[in-house]
Amino acid sequence: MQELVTRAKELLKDGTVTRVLGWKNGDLSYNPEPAFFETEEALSDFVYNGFCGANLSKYMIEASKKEGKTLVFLKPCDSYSFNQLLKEHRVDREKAYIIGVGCKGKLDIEAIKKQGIKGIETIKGAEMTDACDTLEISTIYGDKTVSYDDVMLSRCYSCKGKEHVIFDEQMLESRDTATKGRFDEVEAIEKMSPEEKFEFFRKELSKCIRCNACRNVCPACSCRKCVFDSNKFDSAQKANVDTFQENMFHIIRAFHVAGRCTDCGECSRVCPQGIPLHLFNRKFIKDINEFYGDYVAGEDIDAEAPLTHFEFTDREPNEERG
Amino acid sequence: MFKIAKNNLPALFRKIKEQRELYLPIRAAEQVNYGVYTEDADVALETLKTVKSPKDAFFPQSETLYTCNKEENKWSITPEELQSQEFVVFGIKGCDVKGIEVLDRVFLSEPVDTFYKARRDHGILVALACNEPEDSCFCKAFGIDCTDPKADVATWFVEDYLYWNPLTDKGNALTEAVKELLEEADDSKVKEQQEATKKIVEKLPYMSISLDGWNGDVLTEKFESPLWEELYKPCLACGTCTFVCPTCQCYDIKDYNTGNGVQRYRCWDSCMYSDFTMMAHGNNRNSQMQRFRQRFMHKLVYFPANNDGMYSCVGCGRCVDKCPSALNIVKVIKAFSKEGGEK
Amino acid sequence: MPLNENEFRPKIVAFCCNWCSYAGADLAGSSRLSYPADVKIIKVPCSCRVNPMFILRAFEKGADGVILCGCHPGDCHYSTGNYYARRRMTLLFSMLEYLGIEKGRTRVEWVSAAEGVKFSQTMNEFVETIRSLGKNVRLGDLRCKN
Amino acid sequence: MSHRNYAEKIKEISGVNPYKCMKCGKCSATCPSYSEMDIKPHQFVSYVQSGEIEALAASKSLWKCLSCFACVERCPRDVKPGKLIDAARQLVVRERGGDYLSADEIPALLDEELPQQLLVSAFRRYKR
Amino acid sequence: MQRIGVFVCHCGSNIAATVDVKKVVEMMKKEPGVCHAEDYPYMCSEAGQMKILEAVKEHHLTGVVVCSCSPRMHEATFRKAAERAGLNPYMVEIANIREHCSWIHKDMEEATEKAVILARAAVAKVNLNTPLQAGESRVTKRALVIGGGIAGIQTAIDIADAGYEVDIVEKTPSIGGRMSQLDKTFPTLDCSACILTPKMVEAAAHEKINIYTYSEVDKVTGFVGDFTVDIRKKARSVNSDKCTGCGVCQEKCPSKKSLNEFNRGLNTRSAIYTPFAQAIPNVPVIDRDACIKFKTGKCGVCEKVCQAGAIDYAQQDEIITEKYGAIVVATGFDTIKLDNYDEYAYNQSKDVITSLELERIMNAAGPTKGHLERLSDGKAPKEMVFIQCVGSRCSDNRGKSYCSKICCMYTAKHAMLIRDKYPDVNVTVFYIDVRTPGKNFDEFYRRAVEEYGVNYVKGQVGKVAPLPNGKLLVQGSDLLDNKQILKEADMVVLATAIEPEASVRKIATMLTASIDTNNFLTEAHPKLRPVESPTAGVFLSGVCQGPKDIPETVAQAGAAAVKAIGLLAKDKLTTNPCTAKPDELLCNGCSQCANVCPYGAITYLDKEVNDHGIRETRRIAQVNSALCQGCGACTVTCPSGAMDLQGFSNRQIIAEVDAICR
Repeated sequence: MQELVTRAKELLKDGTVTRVLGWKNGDLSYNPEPAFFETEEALSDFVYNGFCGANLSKYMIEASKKEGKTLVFLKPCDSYSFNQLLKEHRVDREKAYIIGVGCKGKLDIEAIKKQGIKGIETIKGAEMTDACDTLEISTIYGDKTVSYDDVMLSRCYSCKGKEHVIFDEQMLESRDTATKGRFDEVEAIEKMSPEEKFEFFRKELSKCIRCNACRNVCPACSCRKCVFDSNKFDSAQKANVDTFQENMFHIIRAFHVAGRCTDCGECSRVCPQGIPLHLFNRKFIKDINEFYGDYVAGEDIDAEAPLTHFEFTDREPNEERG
Repeated sequence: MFKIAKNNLPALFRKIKEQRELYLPIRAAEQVNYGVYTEDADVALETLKTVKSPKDAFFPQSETLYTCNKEENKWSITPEELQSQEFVVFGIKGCDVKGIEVLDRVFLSEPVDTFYKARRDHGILVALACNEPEDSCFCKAFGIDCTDPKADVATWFVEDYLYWNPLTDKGNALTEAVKELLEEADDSKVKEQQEATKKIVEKLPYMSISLDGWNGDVLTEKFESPLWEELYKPCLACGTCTFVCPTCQCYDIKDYNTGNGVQRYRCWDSCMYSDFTMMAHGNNRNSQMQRFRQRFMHKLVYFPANNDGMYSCVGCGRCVDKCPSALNIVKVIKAFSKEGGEK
Repeated sequence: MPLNENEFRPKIVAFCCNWCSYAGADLAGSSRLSYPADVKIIKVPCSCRVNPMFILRAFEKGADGVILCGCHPGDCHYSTGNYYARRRMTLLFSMLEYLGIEKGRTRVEWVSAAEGVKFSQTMNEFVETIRSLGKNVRLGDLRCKN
Repeated sequence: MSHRNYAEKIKEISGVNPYKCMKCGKCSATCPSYSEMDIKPHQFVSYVQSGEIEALAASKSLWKCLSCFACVERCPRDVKPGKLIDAARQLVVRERGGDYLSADEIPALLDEELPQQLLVSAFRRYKR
Repeated sequence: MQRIGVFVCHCGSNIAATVDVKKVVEMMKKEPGVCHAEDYPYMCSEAGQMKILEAVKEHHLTGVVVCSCSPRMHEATFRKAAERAGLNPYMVEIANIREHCSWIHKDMEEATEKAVILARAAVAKVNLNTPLQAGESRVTKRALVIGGGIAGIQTAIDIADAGYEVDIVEKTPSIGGRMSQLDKTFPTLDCSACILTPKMVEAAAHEKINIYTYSEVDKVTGFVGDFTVDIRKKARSVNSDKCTGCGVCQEKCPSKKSLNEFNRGLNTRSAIYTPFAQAIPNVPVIDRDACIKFKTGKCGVCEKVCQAGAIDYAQQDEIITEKYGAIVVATGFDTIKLDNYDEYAYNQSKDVITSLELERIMNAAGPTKGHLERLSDGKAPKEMVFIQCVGSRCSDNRGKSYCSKICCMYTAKHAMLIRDKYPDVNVTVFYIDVRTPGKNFDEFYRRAVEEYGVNYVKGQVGKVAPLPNGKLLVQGSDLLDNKQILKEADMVVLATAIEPEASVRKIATMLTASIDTNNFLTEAHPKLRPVESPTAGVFLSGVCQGPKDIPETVAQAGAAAVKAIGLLAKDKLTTNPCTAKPDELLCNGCSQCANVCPYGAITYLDKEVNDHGIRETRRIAQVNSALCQGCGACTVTCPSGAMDLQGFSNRQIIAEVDAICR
């Protein structure tokens, strides 16, 4: 991690960048927050470890409006989001200096707590320099250990890969973390009967409190004003007063990001109710791949996006899958 | 004081349910929230923090106020009925009990919110003391003793028993109704447990949090602090903190077109939202910094100023756990005390 | 045919593009090719004008089935509109199916201005499907049901 | 059953809409049993149209049709008189009750010289 | 809030017989925004329109809903009426309670209920209507005619005579089309070439007409008044400017085995060829698939014998881009393939021919020099059978469901000509019906029977079987005598169904003109606008719209020309005001809308905005309303709802949905 700080300081010093966008130490051992650093001194708070799951690319929309370049640290999956934003003219490439940082899989504190671990004081083993096999956790209820691979964010188990699709330079090594097929969960649902599917999503979505965390964290949901906040469309919705609105919000949100969602998994990470929101986006990704050929949003800035493109021979909407 | 064996709790729940609707922590799709007790519900009383606070029971996320219907050219208005049946909220923690006190300040002071009042009048709070507080807890900073919650009934889990102590008339009435399942007990075991828990509380990472510097005439000083400009930056402007908070009480009133009429309802709103208190001329606060500042100024300065020094934060730590950007009120408090210390 | 009171009378919204399907519906009318009155047509300039939000909106407000009719692929008045509509609806319908919403409640059919017969047949079939599926309970707002 | 109902029944069994007929006569043109028939294939259609089923049922044609289906193949209007004849035949057979031929009887009837087609045709005609 | 007037039309009894119009009026009075409702027997009549005018004045209406026939019928009428009353024409909406309601429902209660709902939806929409202003666009004063048959030639001459430039694009090497293949024409029996050739010459010589033969339309963009068309001039391999049309190259060409398309493949032609003697232009083309020079690189005979030095093997396809205000489609027809009709033995016997083949055989320039003879053995036939309705009027997927319209007459013509020239030949015509609606048509057919002794048999032929003796066994039925007919014939002529030229599909797609299931181009209205395509600026001439004989084709060609002239005569067109419009404060500048716009109407601009006090420069979508055709593809692509469509706004459509689902 220190090399990141050193490099950031160099770039600040030589005037390449005016500010640094990274992560800052939290007040607990597991809650670093996204932060802008404008001075070399401020960088003493800089951190990059297993808990730095937040995707910083969306912050680059605001950073692009500022004077001077911003040094941004992007993990491999974050770089897709940045590229997609670039494709949609939401970020300015000229205003960004991108260091593609390696990633060894990001940790999910909820998953750690689910293991019955509480009263956490310190966590060792989450640093990028560590082997990333075991986390040693000391708590007020005694010391615990947990395997790194058991407590990652669910997205890391179906990681898209270690490559950065856009960067100015790369630092730190990445690690393979994928153990599951990306569409395993989607396929499992597809196999259910309509009743089971309905039941499954009803159960998950009835937890939704419409806090909008999924939307606001999503790099694809970068509208200046969301249709669900806008009275212009007659579609404003502030709460899930009815089960319909729970469905509506998530269907339309997924539809609006279909073909643009890079599957960064932030929606599922931030949901306070643990709703596997990525299941919506992945369903669309899977359908798009199946129906219109493989497409990875954010991979190629010049590729034709599936929903703003077509083929004469596309399948019919009523057609049976097969 | 009474007690009941843990394994007999289902009988207790069933007994309560005979006469009163029962709300308690229920696990559904891997998350624990307050919900209505049914025979097949997965009760999770041992959960320290439900995702949402129990404020829903008195101040639901959305509720209909009245319905207008159009028949021919005539409109009819049907007000929503007020709560008229007693109900029990079981397992509520000390911090959340305090949270309801905060809501009382808002909704029971003039003009009284009749919907809220009806629910408060008919709701019986059965509190449950904490045994194993967690790293994000900081209720002590607000003078809350999580081992001794004050509600209609206070309860404790000690070994294989739930200890039961009615504290109010409503609590006594509920105790009467379930008396056949309870047995008399002394409070020695409870006292032991309380002492043990208090020791744990002392070890929690947020124990040192102090609200010094927030009381008194600090409004202008805090409001104008340059710290806000830094603190708000990672904020995504979502409503997670507000919606999991046991004391956030802002709501919006909206109309829903049902086709043949209009249903007027209110729903939680969040001061973090860009359209919060949007008016014809625009917004009061049009930057996220202002909105961010508003939330914490309200909790720590404005509310106490109007409510005899009572903060509208109870240290439950839900925002600490749930903020997508790892922001929270503790970080705010700490940032200011650091600044104060450096002065 | 007058239906008796207890019979389920579905609410069906048909979005028809102005150039082909709306004209096809007109032709069905002028050819006196009947289909159930449950179908109500909304004219849109092109099938690509139909936002998934409109379809969900219809269900929200109590529709039991929604059908989108446009020009045949290749015949779009705007050259390409129905191709976009086809992709959008393919994905939307797939998502609704994924959520456990009955498959027959949504449909896309290409009906040309000359296909009055097809229009009427399609509507008859669609109404039949919706009748057999019964009331839409999975995707509606309860507040609109009374 | 009234005449109307018989006609409906025939339409149901055959799945044919006789009103599609444009009276071109192509069915009769190549019918191999034409000369044997009292009611010609194209007339069959109008009999069904007008509901004169009794006359049909009593006709020789019913039993002269070879079920070669040339008319079914060639009918330009999808009216397929052969299917109508077949349906009428079924109706009559059903009225009589009982089958003339059951599958088990066939092996005994088999004759080396017998064309397979005849057997199939007979079976199609008598076993319903 | 709008002040809406609702006008319910009885349409005589068309609506009123099934819809309780009084009830609709009463129900509409209760709708929000409605302050006046009335019914009237014929809203479209002058008196009906006056009702609107009066009500607008009396009730100070701001919006109008007319419950009547389809908006495709009278929307324009009522918009004009509203305009006369001082309203913006776009404040009018039509509830289609005739085609979509009264005409398809029988039960009065049900139909009335539906009419109320449709009216309600229209009221809900008008409540959100805003006045719209039509813009203007330029008209390019030049027409394109696709197809150089008699239809295309006539249209081109008529347009050119009115003083406008016309280009004809013909895919074969010469103009002339099907008519040039015919021998004689009914009902006057005059020689086809004699009446067509002067027309061809006239077109070629006309100073306003420019002919592109051996050329195809490659690409069409733009819209009414302003089409841009790419024309591919296929490489002819002969320089048209140098060629004198002497014909020596064709004589000397050693490759003579290509099927002669002009003679329907009944004989062969050279690799370098003009399709027929009167071809215009009289410039040959080299069929590169057959030419030895192109296949092997050796030969070059034509180049050597051409004294004008016109042969140019290196010639390439050339793309010519031209702008047009109007486009006329005159792509014509072909006969259907008979592969599905084994029973007529067309593929088995050379002596079973189509009528169009008979035309070539009868023609002096044809494969038999005009002698009637069997193609199998060259013998003169004694017994001839004509079969009508081959592939026409078939609903069994093998043929066409429609009547090809021309066959009855040309069959009578053929029968008559044969009996006239070869009195010893017996002619039998099998028919289902003889259809002769036309001036002097039935008389013509009767003459064939009465004066020329043609044997007409009512009944279809079921099978034609080649016999070992070289004859053809025709099995038919005689429905009138109720007997089967077995006839040994020497030749059988099939009146084969016609279908639109195969290339029309591609052309229709390029023009975005709609096409029916049989590939005939759809007219804007079957009765009132028969020569216009629903696509503005595209007109239909000849058989591409439906089966026609020559006089009808010529008449339609003239009508199409008049429509095109009417368009070209205008200096400016008013454009559809229902165009897309972005809300600048909601626009993300993401470019998705521009990606789906088929007209390139969306561009982006860096623009300073004031978003509730926040001033910043943003990338914002701009719509060129002259280019936007109002399809709405952009509106759905836009996630924030910034892009909306005027006249079909999100809120308007949602209001209609709500009103219907209520």
